[in-house]
Amino acid sequence: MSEVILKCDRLTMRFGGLTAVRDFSIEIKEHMIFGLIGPNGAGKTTAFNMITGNLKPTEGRIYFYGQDITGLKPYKIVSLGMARTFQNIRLFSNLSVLENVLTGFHHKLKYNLIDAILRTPRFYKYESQMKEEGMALLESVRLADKANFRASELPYGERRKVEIARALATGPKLLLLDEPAAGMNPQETLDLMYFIQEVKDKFNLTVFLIEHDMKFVMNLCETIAVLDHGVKIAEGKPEEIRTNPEVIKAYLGDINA
Amino acid sequence: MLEVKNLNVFYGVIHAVKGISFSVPDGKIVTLIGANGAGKSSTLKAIAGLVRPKGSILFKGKEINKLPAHEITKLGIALVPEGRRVFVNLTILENLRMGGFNKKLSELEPLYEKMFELFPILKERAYQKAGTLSGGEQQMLAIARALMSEPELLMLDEPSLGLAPLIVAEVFDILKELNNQGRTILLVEQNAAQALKLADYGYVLENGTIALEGEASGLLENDEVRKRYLGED
Amino acid sequence: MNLTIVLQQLVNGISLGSLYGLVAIGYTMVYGVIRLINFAHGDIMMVGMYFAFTGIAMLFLPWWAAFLLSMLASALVGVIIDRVAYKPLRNASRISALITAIGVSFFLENSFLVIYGGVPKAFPVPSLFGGAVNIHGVIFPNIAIITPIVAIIFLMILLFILHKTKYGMAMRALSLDFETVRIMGVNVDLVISVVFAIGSFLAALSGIFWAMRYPAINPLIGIMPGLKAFAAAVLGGIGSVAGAAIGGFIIGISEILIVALFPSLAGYKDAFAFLFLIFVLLFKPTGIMGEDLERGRF
Amino acid sequence: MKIDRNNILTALSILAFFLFVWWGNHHLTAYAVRIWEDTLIFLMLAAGYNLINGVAGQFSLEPNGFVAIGAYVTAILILTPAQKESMFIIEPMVPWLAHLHMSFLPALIIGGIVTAIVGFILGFPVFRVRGDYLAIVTLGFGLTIRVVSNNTITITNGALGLKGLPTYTNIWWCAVWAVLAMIVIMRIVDSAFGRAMKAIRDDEDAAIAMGINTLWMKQIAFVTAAFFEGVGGGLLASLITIISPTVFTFFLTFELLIIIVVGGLGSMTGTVIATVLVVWGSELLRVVEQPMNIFGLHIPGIPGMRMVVFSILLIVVMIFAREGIMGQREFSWDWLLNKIKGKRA
Repeated sequence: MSEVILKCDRLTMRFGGLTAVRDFSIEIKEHMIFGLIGPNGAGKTTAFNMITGNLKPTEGRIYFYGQDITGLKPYKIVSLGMARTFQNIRLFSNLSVLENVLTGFHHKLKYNLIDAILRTPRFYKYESQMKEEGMALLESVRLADKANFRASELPYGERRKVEIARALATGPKLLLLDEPAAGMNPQETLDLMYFIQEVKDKFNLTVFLIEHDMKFVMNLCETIAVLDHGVKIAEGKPEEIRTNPEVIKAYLGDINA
Repeated sequence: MLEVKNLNVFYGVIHAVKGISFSVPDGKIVTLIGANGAGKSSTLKAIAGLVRPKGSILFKGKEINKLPAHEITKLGIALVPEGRRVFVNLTILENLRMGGFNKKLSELEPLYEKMFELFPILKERAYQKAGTLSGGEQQMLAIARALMSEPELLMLDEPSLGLAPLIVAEVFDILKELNNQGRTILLVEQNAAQALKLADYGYVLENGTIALEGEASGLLENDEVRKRYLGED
Repeated sequence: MNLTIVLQQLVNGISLGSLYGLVAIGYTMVYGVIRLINFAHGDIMMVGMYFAFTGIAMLFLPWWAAFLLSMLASALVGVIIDRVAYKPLRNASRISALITAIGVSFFLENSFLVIYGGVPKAFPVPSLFGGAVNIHGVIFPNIAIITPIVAIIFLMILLFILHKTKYGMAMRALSLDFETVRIMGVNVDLVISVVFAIGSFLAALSGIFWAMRYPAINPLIGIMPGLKAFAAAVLGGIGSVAGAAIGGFIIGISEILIVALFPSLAGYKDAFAFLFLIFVLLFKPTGIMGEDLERGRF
Repeated sequence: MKIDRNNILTALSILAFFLFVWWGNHHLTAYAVRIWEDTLIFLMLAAGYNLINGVAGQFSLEPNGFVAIGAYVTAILILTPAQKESMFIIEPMVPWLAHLHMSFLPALIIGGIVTAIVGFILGFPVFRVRGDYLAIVTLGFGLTIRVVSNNTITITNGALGLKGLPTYTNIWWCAVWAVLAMIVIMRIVDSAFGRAMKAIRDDEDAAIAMGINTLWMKQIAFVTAAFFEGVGGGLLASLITIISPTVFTFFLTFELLIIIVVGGLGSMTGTVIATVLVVWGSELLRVVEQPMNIFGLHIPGIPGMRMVVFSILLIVVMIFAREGIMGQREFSWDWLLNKIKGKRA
């Protein structure tokens, strides 16, 4: 029996009069790939933002490995072992690929400002150690040859991979991916699917993703939850979701016909 | 109706569209498909006058390449932009009013009626802010807004983007219906399967050039297309 | 302090507040459409003062003609500034536009310094605005009564334009989505010019009334009221015209009352608006009427 | 190996620079030395300003306020009790300050530290908001400093200001502090802290998602800038010997802004080049404000013209050459050596 890594307990988010997410509860177990689907504006990204600390839920609690993390600052949550990517890839466009990855190490920086200013041995030691680790990480996701490219110079598909690599640099146990396949063609999407699977195994991760591409979600995820108008209407294995009448009515339509 | 010849679009040093030529005949649905970054959106933006291209764009025999965007709209071309881009802080009625910006007041009333007939959901919520609509409803509004200028050519940029499969089917049904009413449509899509099922003629864009073109039904059968754009093995 | 003085101070505060409010509207509208804090906006106040001064004292025009021409000319200056300095930067980063706006502000201040010299000029106050009325033993300067009335009239006209005309609607739609407004068949550059014209017109109006209130003008006179008006715009929630007007009243009234209640703090009155601003930003970063800084609305 | 070589080259060029200072101090005219002093102080101010503005991307307009604080603190500390007693004629100075007196170096450092503390406190409210608001609040802060220095008569002597400051500042003080500031700031930029600052500049939300404490990084940049601006204020105070609430106006901030924009926001190399260009250019421009006789034609000087030219310069740079001289690039020894090798090959 594997441990529950993330538990959302009746999360609710209201913006003014609008309820974006209502009573959202899920449990994600270690080492699984969990998918969240639903129409645009159903509150998927809002749910993500609450979990990562970018939004403070109006009601409800979030537990990470049993620890209540509701309302913690995003950088605290990152250091606990949770990392995310964004819907529209958000790299640091003027930094190199390697530097992008290095920012992920920042929260566990082992030297302080004085070390940096005085250039102490500690600075050199950890700076080169970070660079080695960063290269090793890029190596393992097969991006090492792009290390010195500026992030903005890479093609779309690779930028997504760099964004995932950057998230991996924070040393996450749980990786949240917000529509990773958005804007990709079938070939790139397939590629990304293998990439995520590979990364998950290599880094021993749990993955929680939002996606629209049904093929992608159905093939990759072990459990899928469906959100509609801020409310979870279904949760289950891909085949259960595919045949769930309520999901078909609200979301899928008659795609199997 | 639309004749594009040797179109080039540059963003600084990036050459996004490299000398493509295609045409959209009266009353037909033509689709441009291709991967992200293939130059599909840039082509639409160039036609709409949002980016300054090199080459020639003839609309009903008139060169529109050098015209500002708002003049092009007045000539009868409307664009439903990628990501819908409805005016979230305006009501639905005001959004429609924006679409018919250059219409006389007397012309507006019947047009509203027409839109509400086509999209009943909009009527129910005419005085609500567009920001309160769901993604699918916003897409409907974006199409209705474009139709308010009574365009002869309707251009749509990735109308299926980010929508539930259910809604995508609905949107494509509406496009079919509009076409049946005689509207000429230029459709840009990544969802190649559905776009080709709908369209009469298709062009496949790759890295800013046209890699393939032909009758949509023929493209659907094409092995290359099936493999690369329909995700079939 | 007795009731008469309180009343007098209140009228005084409302009058000052409406001047801030008129300037704040320009900040808020320009920010609403092009997401730019137009640093030069306060200087347009000064431009309006000098134009009116030139009209009356140098061209010997009747005051109403001088005032009207000054406001129109200032509106034109606003439009030219946008066309020359800001329009080329529409697609640039916001920081570039902001730096340019600072450049424009500096340019206006110093070119007026070059043209008119640094010595303060006495602003000729028409007799209509110069006197005072006695209501039940309380003396109110005419200017203090006329100012808010004029301000409210113009505010009403503006709100009508924004909510009842199609160009007003286009202004509300513009908030950073130029492209979509453009493909609706709207001449966006024209709409932006109108926004600058309205904002500058109102700033000049405010400047003229300011000059009649404190009738010595110099090329740097717009900086302080401009900044306070900006504080008012933020206080009211930037992007909201009604909010800007309310913010103006709040800043104006509290400034007057604080000086009246704590005369020992009078020297600090110019710093007050910023403490207020910092305070607002600390506790309600989006201002009173504002909900979301990234979403403009009027 | 490579790092050692670069360090040696850097050390050698700093040595060369100090040799130039030593030579200049003996051979240049007093006027030229004075402008070099200005240049070096401005270099320090601009480098700090570029850290917060260019590297961390936080558009702040704080310099004139911070420079004023540093100048006042230093001035109060280096004036003798006797001087203070004779100068404070409206109201006497508060006793605990009136008897305080120390030498230049501790006075400068305290000036820097006080400014840094003010910056640290100011940082909390202003960094709660992003972007444009920072600009306006910091601008307002500069004006507030002026209002405060005008009114706290028992500390600053109000509008009368402080006069007859001892002239400690010379080219050596300026050179040592400028080099120190450059080293400290460039080392911050070239470390994990600088990377985090640049990350914030490029995409703040993504930086937050990387686990970067963005407020803290902004504060490091802001407080570092404040410290050097405070010290720069102290150096300026002792250089011009008279300070009053109207000395450090927004024009100072404006000049620094031009420097970092012309040099290229975020590039320290650009800052060095642009400081020299702008400070010396500004001196040359004084010509337009002086009366001239050209072919017997008398052209009167036009006060304020220099600033008009400056503002047009800034606008033109923003419109036509937004990247400035260096963009975000930096000079590096590797680049130079490759260049030289390339030419030989």
